[in-house]
Amino acid sequence: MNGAMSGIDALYQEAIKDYARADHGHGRLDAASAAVRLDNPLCGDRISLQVSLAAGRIVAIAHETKGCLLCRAAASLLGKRGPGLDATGVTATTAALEAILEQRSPPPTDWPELGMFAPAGGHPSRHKCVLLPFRALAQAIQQADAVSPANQGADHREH
Amino acid sequence: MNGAMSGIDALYQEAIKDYARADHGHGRLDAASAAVRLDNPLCGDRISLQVSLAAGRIVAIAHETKGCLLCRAAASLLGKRGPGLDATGVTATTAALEAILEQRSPPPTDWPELGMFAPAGGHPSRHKCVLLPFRALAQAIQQADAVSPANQGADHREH
Amino acid sequence: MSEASALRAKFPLLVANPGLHYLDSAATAQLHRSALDAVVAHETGARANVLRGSYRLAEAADRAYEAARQSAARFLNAASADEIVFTGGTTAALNLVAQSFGSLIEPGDRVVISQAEHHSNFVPWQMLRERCGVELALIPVLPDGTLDLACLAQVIDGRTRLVAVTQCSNVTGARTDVAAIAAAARKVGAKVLLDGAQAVQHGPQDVQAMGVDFYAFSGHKCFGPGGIGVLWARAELLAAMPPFHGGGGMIGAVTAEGYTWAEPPRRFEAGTPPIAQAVGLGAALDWMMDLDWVPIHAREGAMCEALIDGLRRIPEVRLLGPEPSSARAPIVSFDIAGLHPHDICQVLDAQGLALRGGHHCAQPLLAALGVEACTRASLALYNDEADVAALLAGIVRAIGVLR
Amino acid sequence: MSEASALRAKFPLLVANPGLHYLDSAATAQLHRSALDAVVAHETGARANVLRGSYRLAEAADRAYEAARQSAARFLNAASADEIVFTGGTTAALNLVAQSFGSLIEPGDRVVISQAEHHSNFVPWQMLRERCGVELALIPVLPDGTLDLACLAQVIDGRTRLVAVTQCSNVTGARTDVAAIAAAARKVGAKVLLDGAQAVQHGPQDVQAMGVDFYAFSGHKCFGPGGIGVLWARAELLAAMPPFHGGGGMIGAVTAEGYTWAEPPRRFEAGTPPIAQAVGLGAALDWMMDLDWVPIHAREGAMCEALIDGLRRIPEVRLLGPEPSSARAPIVSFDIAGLHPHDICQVLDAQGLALRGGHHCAQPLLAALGVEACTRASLALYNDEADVAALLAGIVRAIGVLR
Ligand SMILES: Cc1ncc(COP(=O)(O)O)c(C=O)c1O
Ligand SMILES: Cc1ncc(COP(=O)(O)O)c(C=O)c1O
Repeated sequence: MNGAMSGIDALYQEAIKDYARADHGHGRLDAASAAVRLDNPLCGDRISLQVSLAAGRIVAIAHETKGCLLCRAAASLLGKRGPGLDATGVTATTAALEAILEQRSPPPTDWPELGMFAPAGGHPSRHKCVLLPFRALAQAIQQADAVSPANQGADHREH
Repeated sequence: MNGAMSGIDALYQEAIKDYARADHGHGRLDAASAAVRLDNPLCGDRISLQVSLAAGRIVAIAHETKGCLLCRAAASLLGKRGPGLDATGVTATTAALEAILEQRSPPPTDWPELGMFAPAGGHPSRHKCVLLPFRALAQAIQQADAVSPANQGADHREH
Repeated sequence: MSEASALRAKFPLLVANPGLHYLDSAATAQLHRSALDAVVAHETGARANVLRGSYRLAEAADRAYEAARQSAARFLNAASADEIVFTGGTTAALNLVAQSFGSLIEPGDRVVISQAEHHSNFVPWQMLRERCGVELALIPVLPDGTLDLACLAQVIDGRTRLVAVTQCSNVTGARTDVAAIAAAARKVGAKVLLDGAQAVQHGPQDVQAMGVDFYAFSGHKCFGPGGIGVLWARAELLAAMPPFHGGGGMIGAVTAEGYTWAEPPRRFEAGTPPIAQAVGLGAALDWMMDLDWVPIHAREGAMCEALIDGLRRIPEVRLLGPEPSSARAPIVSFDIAGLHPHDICQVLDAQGLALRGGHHCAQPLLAALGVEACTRASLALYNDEADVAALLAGIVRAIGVLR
Repeated sequence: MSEASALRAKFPLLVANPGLHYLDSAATAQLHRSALDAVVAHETGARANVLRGSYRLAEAADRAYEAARQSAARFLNAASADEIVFTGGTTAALNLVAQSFGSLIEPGDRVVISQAEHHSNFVPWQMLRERCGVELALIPVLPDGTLDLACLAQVIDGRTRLVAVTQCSNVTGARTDVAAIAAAARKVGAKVLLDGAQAVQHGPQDVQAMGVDFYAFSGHKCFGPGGIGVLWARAELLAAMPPFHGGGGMIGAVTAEGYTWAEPPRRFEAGTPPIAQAVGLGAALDWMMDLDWVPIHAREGAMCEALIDGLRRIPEVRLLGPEPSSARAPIVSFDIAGLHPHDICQVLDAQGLALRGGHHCAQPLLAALGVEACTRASLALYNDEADVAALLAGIVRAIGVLR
């Protein structure tokens, strides 16, 4: 079990916990260009995320995230580094994160912080946790871009 | 396979085939005290049976039977030997037949013909075939006895 | 070793019963060793519930279950594994469609089935008719049991929402002209459901090439475990369909007031699914996808033809179903006047021949063919000429015993 | 060898994983060797379809399937094996009742469930409410997760037709006071359904003594295969209920015009059932019926108490569920403020502890308990004190890693 426990220490390295604790970007925006609520129905992670855009570029980001450390760390990282990104940047960063989780490549030089999620690669059931805030952000930007911001692409319908 | 084939010859002994061919009691009654239609939904054997009773005793019996040799032989045996029986006699004969099929006892001395069904004892899926005419007769007598002959105890309802 | 005996060697039950002529694969095909091994390996190495567990055992179970979904998607050439819903079997899959997709059909609109359907593709639609006034129309069969395609344009009318037919009859083996059905349905905007229960044991399928919208099959009919089946449907159909059963795993969230739906395929998989069975099915499908089906089909066809030829030489036998033998999957049913199929099967059994007699859950078809019951021989890849020869000799002997 | 290790020796997965502390039996209990052996023996020795075959293999399959029904009847002390319907699992059994018995309930009449139900005994009734306007009422829970029995007379009113409650909560382990429920239901002429999913792994049940009318459970929760479950219902109820799914085996006869119903239990078993799984379940139940449950219950209770005691000594832990430990099946859920159950389970997993964290398909109950998710340890007869000790140490360590 020792190998497993050192793997765990890597999975829950200080960087992850620091980001989760810091909860960068926590809160709500007064004037958002788009708002998205997403959850992982299978595990209960949930994020409400708002962005405000100018000329297609994120100028402010805020979120309220309930979930595991990995999900919260990912949301916090976006809260810190999200401003300044445009749609292309979000897509590229998400792709880079997916590549890291699938153990296909190291983090890009401009986003070294993504490397803290590399140990989650060995735990497929946790990939969704890490990716949830990124998926929410991608949806929010898409929504802000869309002519009609009505459809939030919610995961399921009320009944 | 030789043992199995000699078992088969016993199962389909001449007595069975003779009774099935003879089809004693085939037909319908002009004035029946009761009529029952029964089938084995799982195998498709089917019997329409009528009895006419006097003082609780069968005076005439008629049936139309579709099914395997065992079922038809059993119906034919009842067509021949049924008249004269009362409710108690039918119950006793059916019980004797069940005992033979379950290989618990030899045929009663007053119904030696039941012995021809003994080889079916080793084939549980065929017991229902042999018993169907007996079950139909039992229901018919019950029906004739009942004050209201409406409920035929049919196996299923139309839809 | 012949190809057939090499194949037989992979089926534990056939190995354990060398004298057995198993000719009832249309009812249940025997279990391939890889499927059995996969079930045992899963139960002894990765057994856990697949819903929401994050420990390693649960992750392994989840992975195995989803890999089986991938296998099923490849077996059917589905566009995505998300189009694969695991069910308890073909019957459950057909009931799912009748209930869920059926609830989207307006009273007075039409569902078309054929007279050749198995009860499992008959009764669910009769139940739908009772429930909500959908009209049920039948494509009639010709005297040889094939669908009367001349009627298609008339039966599949403008109000038709779904045409649900079998790919092969389980009684006559008759193959459905799927292209003709799909074209007639497309013309009026109706969807097509194919009951693949009798097709899957004869190789992988291509639902996209066939141009159908729903496809159902059972694991036990294609060398996999029982208690597992597959419903495939186009993603946009599944997305629009309401849940079938309620329970764990198919919801987004539940409160006292109501519940939300999970995305397909999970929306349709309420409760703990048959996990080990799905894994076993995946192994059976993987094995099938690795086979070269050209020689197998040739052999199946040759056996079927030899059987039909031999039966034709027995004067008492009346053959059911289409000619030539290439018009059918290797299933041959017949009637012998005056003899009941159960008696015939009993005498055949005593000679080591496992066949089924009766109405084969297709009473409307048998009524059209003018019989109440019949005896059926169905051939699979592990059968050989010796099985056919034994059957022909056995039938002659059965006539002798029973007459 | 301790009793627990003697028992563990009968579970292949546990034997293969000696370092594993399996504490997720409430999700899926491990498979007993006798059940696995029975599945393998059936698939390799008696595999055939059970519907209508008369050859020896088919008779053997039929016999094995019906023997499993007898085992289930004895396990539940049912009046007759004809009261046993095989289903795909608890969820399928509950949907069967909600749909079939539910169709006999008039709009405006009431079905009562509790706030402690698993989604599988929640959503089917919400679906029934949507379908036909049945009123759905909830027995609330007290802060410890037990049912608020003081409300019974009010909630179970004169229009109540069915009270459907769990026998033990899958989150808190809280045992339902079945006698109180049955008495309240009897007073107004309502039927009682018991969801036994969490009870059956703790020994045979007596449905007649409990005075209930329906009982549902899953094979995979009581050391049997997945993909199989049981619905028991009183014969007169089954006799009055319409079919659930349509298909082969559940009919009397089918014509183009309509169909007739087979007698129970077959009326409710459309299609080829999960035969080998039923046989495996029968073997598991036979094994359970041979055990002496008095010492097992004592051991399960002692472990549960030790676990609760240990958890109470960890200041960060908030325990959910009733006290004393005898008020619950050996299931213990807890919350650690600021830590997410998935992270906790991940760290526990690294220490060989298999636990599940989340909402456990019981969101309404968790809402009542004031948590969104929790971590659950569930104990079965193969667990021992070492599992409890490892868990307590593991939790302390998890807090260290995650804080
Ligand atoms: C109390 C309760 N009811 C119902 C179920 C559903 O059982 P299954 O998933 O086997 O259908 C479960 C299992 O998770 C349960 O714990
Ligand atoms: C054509 C056809 N459809 C449906 C079924 C039903 O399959 P299952 O009994 O596996 O649900 C069968 C099998 O008997 C079949 O042959």
